[in-house]
Amino acid sequence: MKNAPSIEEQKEIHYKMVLTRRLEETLGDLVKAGKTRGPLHRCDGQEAVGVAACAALTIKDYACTTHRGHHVYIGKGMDPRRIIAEIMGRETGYCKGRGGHMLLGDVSTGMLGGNAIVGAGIPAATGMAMSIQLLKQDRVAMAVFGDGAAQTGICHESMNIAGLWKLPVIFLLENNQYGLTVRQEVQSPIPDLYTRAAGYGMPGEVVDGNDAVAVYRVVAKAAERARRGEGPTLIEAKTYRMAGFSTSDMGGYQTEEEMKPWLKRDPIKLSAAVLAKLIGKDEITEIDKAATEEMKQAFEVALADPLPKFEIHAPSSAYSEATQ
Amino acid sequence: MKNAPSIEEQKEIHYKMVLTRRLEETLGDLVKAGKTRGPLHRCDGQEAVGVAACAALTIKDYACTTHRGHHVYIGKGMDPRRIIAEIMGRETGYCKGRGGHMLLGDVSTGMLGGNAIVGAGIPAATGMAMSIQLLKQDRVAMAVFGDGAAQTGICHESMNIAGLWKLPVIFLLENNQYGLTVRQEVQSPIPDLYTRAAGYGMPGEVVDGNDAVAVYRVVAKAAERARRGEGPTLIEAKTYRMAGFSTSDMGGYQTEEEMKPWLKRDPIKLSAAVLAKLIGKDEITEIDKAATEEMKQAFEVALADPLPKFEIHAPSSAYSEATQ
Amino acid sequence: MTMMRYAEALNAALREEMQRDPAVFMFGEDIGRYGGVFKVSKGLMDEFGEERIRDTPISEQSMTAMAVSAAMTGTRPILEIMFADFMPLTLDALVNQASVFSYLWEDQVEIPFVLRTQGGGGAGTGAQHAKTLDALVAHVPGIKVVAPVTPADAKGLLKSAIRDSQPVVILEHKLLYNMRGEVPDGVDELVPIGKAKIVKPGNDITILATSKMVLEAEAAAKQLEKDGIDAEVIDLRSLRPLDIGAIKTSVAKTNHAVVVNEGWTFGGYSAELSATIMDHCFDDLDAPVERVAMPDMAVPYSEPLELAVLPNAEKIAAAARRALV
Amino acid sequence: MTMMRYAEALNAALREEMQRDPAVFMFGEDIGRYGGVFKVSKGLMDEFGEERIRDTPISEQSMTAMAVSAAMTGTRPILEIMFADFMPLTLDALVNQASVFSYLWEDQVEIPFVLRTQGGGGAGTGAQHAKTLDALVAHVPGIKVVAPVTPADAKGLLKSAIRDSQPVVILEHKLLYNMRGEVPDGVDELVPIGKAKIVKPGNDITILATSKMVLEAEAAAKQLEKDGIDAEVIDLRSLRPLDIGAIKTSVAKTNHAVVVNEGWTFGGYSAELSATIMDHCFDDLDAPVERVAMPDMAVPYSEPLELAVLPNAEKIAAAARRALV
Ligand SMILES: Cc1ncc(C[n+]2csc(CCOP(=O)(O)OP(=O)(O)O)c2C)c(N)n1
Ligand SMILES: Cc1ncc(C[n+]2csc(CCOP(=O)(O)OP(=O)(O)O)c2C)c(N)n1
Ligand SMILES: [Mg+2]
Ligand SMILES: [Mg+2]
Repeated sequence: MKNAPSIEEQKEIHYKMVLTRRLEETLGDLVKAGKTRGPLHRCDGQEAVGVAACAALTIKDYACTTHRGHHVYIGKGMDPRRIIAEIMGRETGYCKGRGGHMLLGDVSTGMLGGNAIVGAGIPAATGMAMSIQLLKQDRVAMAVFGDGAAQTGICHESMNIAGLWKLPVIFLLENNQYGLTVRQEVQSPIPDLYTRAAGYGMPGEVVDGNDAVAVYRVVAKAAERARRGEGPTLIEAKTYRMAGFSTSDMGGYQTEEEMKPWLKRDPIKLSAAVLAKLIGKDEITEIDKAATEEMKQAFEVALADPLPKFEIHAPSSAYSEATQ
Repeated sequence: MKNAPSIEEQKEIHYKMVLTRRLEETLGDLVKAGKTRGPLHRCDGQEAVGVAACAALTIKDYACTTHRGHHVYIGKGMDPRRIIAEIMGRETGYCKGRGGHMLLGDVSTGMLGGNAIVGAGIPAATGMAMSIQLLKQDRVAMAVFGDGAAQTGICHESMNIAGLWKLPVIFLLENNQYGLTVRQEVQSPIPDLYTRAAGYGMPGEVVDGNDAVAVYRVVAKAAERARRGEGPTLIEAKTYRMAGFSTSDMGGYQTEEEMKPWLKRDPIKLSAAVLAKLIGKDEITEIDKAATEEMKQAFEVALADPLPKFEIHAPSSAYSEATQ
Repeated sequence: MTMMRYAEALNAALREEMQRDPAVFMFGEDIGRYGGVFKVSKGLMDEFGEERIRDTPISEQSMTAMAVSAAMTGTRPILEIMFADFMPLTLDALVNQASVFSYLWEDQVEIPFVLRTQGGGGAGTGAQHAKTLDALVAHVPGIKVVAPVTPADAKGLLKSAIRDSQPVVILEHKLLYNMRGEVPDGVDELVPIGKAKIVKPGNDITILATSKMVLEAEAAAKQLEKDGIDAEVIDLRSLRPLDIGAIKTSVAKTNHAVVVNEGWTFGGYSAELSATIMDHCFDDLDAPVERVAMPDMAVPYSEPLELAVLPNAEKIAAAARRALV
Repeated sequence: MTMMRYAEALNAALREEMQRDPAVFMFGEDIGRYGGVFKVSKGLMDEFGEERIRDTPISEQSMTAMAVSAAMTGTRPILEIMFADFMPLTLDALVNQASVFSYLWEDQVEIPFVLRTQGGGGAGTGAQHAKTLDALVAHVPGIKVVAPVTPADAKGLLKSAIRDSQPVVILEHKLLYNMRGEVPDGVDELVPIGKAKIVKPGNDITILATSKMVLEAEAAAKQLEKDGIDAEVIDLRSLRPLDIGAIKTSVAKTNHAVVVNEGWTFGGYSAELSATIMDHCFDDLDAPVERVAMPDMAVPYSEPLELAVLPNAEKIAAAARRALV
C-alpha cells in the first residue's frame, strides 16, 4: 500500500522505539539515583509518534521537537551516546553540555532541535519551511508539539502563514492528553484539535499515535503533499504520557484507571504484535536485545565522558573590543 | 421579530451613523488643512458595524475597539465634543489629550477603549468578560477588531480561553477586506474567518456589515447567549473601508472598480432606505440635519478648547521618594 | 511569628487576601488542582473553588492582557507565569497596555493586577528556564517590581502587591521556595513596596543586592569580615520604585558600593543601580561602583558551566576588595 | 557619493544585497506591493518578486521566530517590524531562541537574520507608536543592535547587518527617513558594526548619543559653543556591541560626559552608558555623567505634552552645563 513502511523500515522503527524506551528507563534510574540535574521529561508511551514520524522523512528533512523530544532525537538518527552525554552535561554531548536534555540540536541529522518554550517548535519548523521554499529544496520541515502547545498564539500565527504560503511543513500534534498536569479538556473546549486545520486552509488528519504504522503512513502522505508544493498538513496523534510530566512531577492526577487501557496499548507492544506476524517473535526478541545492548553501551561510554570547562562566550559579548 | 431593533432604536442608530460620518468627514477636512497630528483612521463605510453593534448592548456592557474605532466611540454613547477634543489633543478630551484618536477610553459608557496594538482589544474584552463572570454581573464585553487582527496569536489564545470558560464576550470581526494595505486573501488562506469559531467551541456567524439591522440582530443574539452564561460568539461582519487605511496612506491599491459596488452599499444609504419605509423620508432628512448640526457644534466647541499643560506622571516614576 | 517556608508564606498571603477580598482571584498554568509547580497555590482550589483559582491553557500573552483589563473592571487578578523566562510573552501587555493606560486613563481606572513569576539559575534547568530578566520589566513605567528574599518579605510584599492599585510584578526565585524563616502573624502585616532593608549594617562598603543575590551578599559580607572589612548589605526588595533614600544614606557613609543582580550585566538591573549611584552619590564615591551580575551569555546547562556564570559570594567579595584597594 | 534620503539609502542597501546574494529575502507587513509604510522597500517587489519580498499577515511573534529558524537553514531573512513599539512581540524569539541557540548550537548554525524596525517620538503617533525600547533588545546576549542616524550609516550598517552571521536589530527613527545626506557609492561600502563615530570633536565634554538624539546633540554642541564650551559629540551607531574604546578615549580627554538616548531613563540604554563609563572611566571623571533621556512615563499624544517629554538640544545643553559647573 502506498506510504506504508517496508518491513525493513518497520524493524528499524521498532528498534528505535525500544532504544528510546531504554533511554527513558535508564534515565529514570539515574534520576532515582540522584545522578541527573534539572527536570527530565520522559516520552514513554509516545515513542511511536516521534520515531515513526521521523522514519517517514529523510535525513535531509528538518524536525523540531519539545521538552519531551527523546523519541524525535532517536527517530531522526542522532547518536545515543551523544544524546546521553548532553543530558548528562558532558563535553561530548551534542551541545557540549551547554543545552541539556530539552535543547539538543544536530544539523547533521536535521534535528533543529528540542525547545523548552512551549509552542516554539511550531514557528521554528514554519520558518525552516520558508527557507526550503525560497531555496527550492526537496525538503520538508516537521514540528512535533503537544496539545498544550496548540493553545499558544504562535501556533495560530504559524499555521495561518503556512497555509497561506503553502509551506512544506508538517504540524504533528502529539496529543498525550495533558499539558503538564492539566487535562486537555481543561485547556481547550474541543477534543479534536486537528479540526482547526480547516481554519488555515490545510487538511487535518487524526491518527492513533500508538500505532507506528499508522503514524508513518499519515506523515508520509503529508510529506508527499508538502514536497509536491501543496502545503502543510495538521496531524493529531492521539497518545498517552505513561511516565508523568517530568521528574519534578509529584503525580497524583493520572489515575491508574485512566492509565490501564493505555498501558495495554503500549506502542512497543503493539508494534511487536504487528511485526511478529511479519518476521516472527524471535527476530523481535533479537531487535529488543540489540537495542537494549546499544543503549547500555551508550550509557557506559557517555557516563565516562568528561564534563566541559567553562569559557566566556565571546560572540554574545556586549563590547566590540571583545569581538574584534 | 426577536432581537430586532425597535423603530426608535433604528432612528438612533441612523442618527449615530450620520454623526460618525460627519465626524470622519470633518476630520478629513482638518487633515487636509494640516490641523491634525499623527495618523487618523477613518471608518467611513463601516459605521453600521460599530454603531448597530453597540446599540444592541446596554451602556453597562463593555466594548473595546481598534485604531479605527470612531463608530464604536459614538455607538457607545460618548460625547462628540470630548471625542474631538481628544483627537485634537485638548485638555477637555476623554484622556486630557494624552491618548489621541486611537486610545480613547471612557468608563462611564463602558468604552474601554481604543487600542492601536493590532489585536489587543481581543484579550482586553476577554479579560473584562472574565471579570464579569467572577463578579456575576449582568454584563457582556465586546471586542471589535479587524480581519488583520484575526491573524494575531492573542486572537487564538483569547478565543480558546473564552470558549473554554464560556465567558460572556462577543468577538465582532469587522472584515473590511484589508489589513493596512494588504488584502485579506494575502493575510489568510480562507475567506470566511467566522468558520474558525468551531475550533473554539463557539458559534460562528456571518453578517452583512453594511446592514445595520442585521448587525444589531446578530449582536443582540450573541449578547443574549452570553448573558445566559452560554459563552462567546464570533461574528464576522463583511464590510468595506471606504476612505483608505489612514491619513498617512498613499493609496493606490483600492481600485475604483473594487470600490464601486461598496459605495452603492454605503451603510448610511442602506439604513436610510430601510428607515424611509418606516418613518418617511422627511424624518430621515431631519435626523441627518440634527446629527450634522450636533457634530458641527461639537467641533466648534472642541476646537476652542485649550491644550493641556505638561506634568510629570508621578505614579509611573521609578523612585519611591517620588511616589511616597 | 511563625516559622515557615518561602512558598508557604506566599501561600498564606494568597489565602488571607482571597479570604479578605472576594475580588481577588488567581489564574495560571497548573496552579489549581496541582497547586502550582512550586506548590505556592497548594490547597487554594479546594478552599476557593474553580472560579477563583483557575487552571489555564498555555497562553501567557493573552492572559497577561486579560489580567490588565480584568483589573480595570473590578477584580484583582493574580496571574502566575511559571518561569520568568516567559516574561517576553507578557511584555506587550505590560509595555503597551498596562503602562500606557495607567497614564492615559489615570482618572478613570485603576489596574490592581499582580503578576507572580520566578526566575534564576542554579537548578540545572537550562537556558530557557534559568534567566532573570528583571531588567525587562523594571524598565516599564507604571509597573512596580518587587523581589522578596525572605519568607516574611515574600508574604508582606505579596500582600502589599495584591492591595496595590497599580500592576505589580513579583519576582520569586526557584531556589528560595524551600527556605525557612520567621513570618509575622496578622492579616494586615504588610511590607511596603519601595522600601529597601538593611540586612547587615556596616561602614566600609555598601552592597546592594536583589532577590537570591541578597543571600550571596550576606555570605560575602561574612567572608569580608574575616579581612576586617565591614560591609553594609542592603536588600533592595523593591526594584521599582527604587528606594533611593536608602542608597544615598548608605553610600554617603561607606563611600564605596558593589551592586549585585543575577540578570545579564549589559543593560541589566545592575547597570541602573550603578547609574543611579552615579546620578545621586558621585561626590561620595571613592571608587567606581562594582557590578556583579551574569556574564552576557545564555545560561548553560552543565553544572560546572552554570556555576561559573552565576554571581556568588566569592565574586561579590572579590568585587568589594577591588573597590576598596 | 550620491545625495539621498535615509529611506532611499536603506532601500539601496536592500536592493544591492538582494542582487548580490540570492539567499537574502524580506518579509513584513505591507512591505511588498505598497513598499512599506515608510517606503523603505519601494520597488523591491517589482524587482525581486513575491517570493523574496513577502507581504505578511500581522503576526510579529511567529514571524520573528520564523526568521531565526530560516536564518539557521540557509537563508538570510530581513524582517520588518513596523514600529519598535511592537518589539515586545519579538522578544521571545530573540531572548529564548536566537540568543540561546547562538550559544548552544554555536558550532552548528549561524543566524544571519536582520530585524529592521523604527521607533521614536515627535510625530504625534501616540503612546503605542512612539516608543524607543532599545533597552529591551540591547540587553540580549548574542544580538547586535545598531541605530544609524545618517543616510550613509543607514546604508553601510544595514549592509553589514545583512552580511553578519549573527542576528542584528537595526533601529531606525521615523523622523529620519526624509533626511538627506551624501552616501558613498559602491556595493561593498560597509560601515562596521561596533564602531562609534566622532561627529564633532571637542575637548570639554563628551556627549554620547544614539539614533536621532545625535542630531539633538549636534545642535546642543552648537548652543554650547556660544558659551565657549567645546563639546565632543559621539554617534555610537552600534548599541551592541558598544565601542568601549571610543568612549574611553573621549572621556579621558574631556573628563565630563552626557549620555543621550530617547528611551525611558530608568533601566534604559542611557543607564548602561552611564554604568559603562563608571566601570571604565571613573578616574577620568570630574563630574557625574549626566543622563538625558525620556522621563519614566508613557509618551503622550498632544503636541505640548509630547514635546515636553522628548529629550532635545536644550535639555542636552543644560545637562552639559550642569556637568561643567
Ligand atoms: C511558553 C511556556 N509556558 C509554559 C511552560 C511550562 N511548561 C512546560 S511543558 C508544559 C506543558 C506542555 O504541554 P504539552 O504541549 O501538551 O506537552 P507535553 O508536556 O504534554 O509533552 C508547560 C506548561 C513553558 N515551558 N513554556
Ligand atoms: C501588533 C501590531 N502590528 C502592526 C501594526 C500596524 N498596523 C496598524 S493597523 C494595521 C492593519 C490592521 O488591519 P485590520 O485589523 O484589518 O484593521 P483595519 O485597519 O482594517 O480596520 C497594521 C498592520 C499594529 N498597530 N500593531
Ligand atoms: Mg501534552
Ligand atoms: Mg481590516
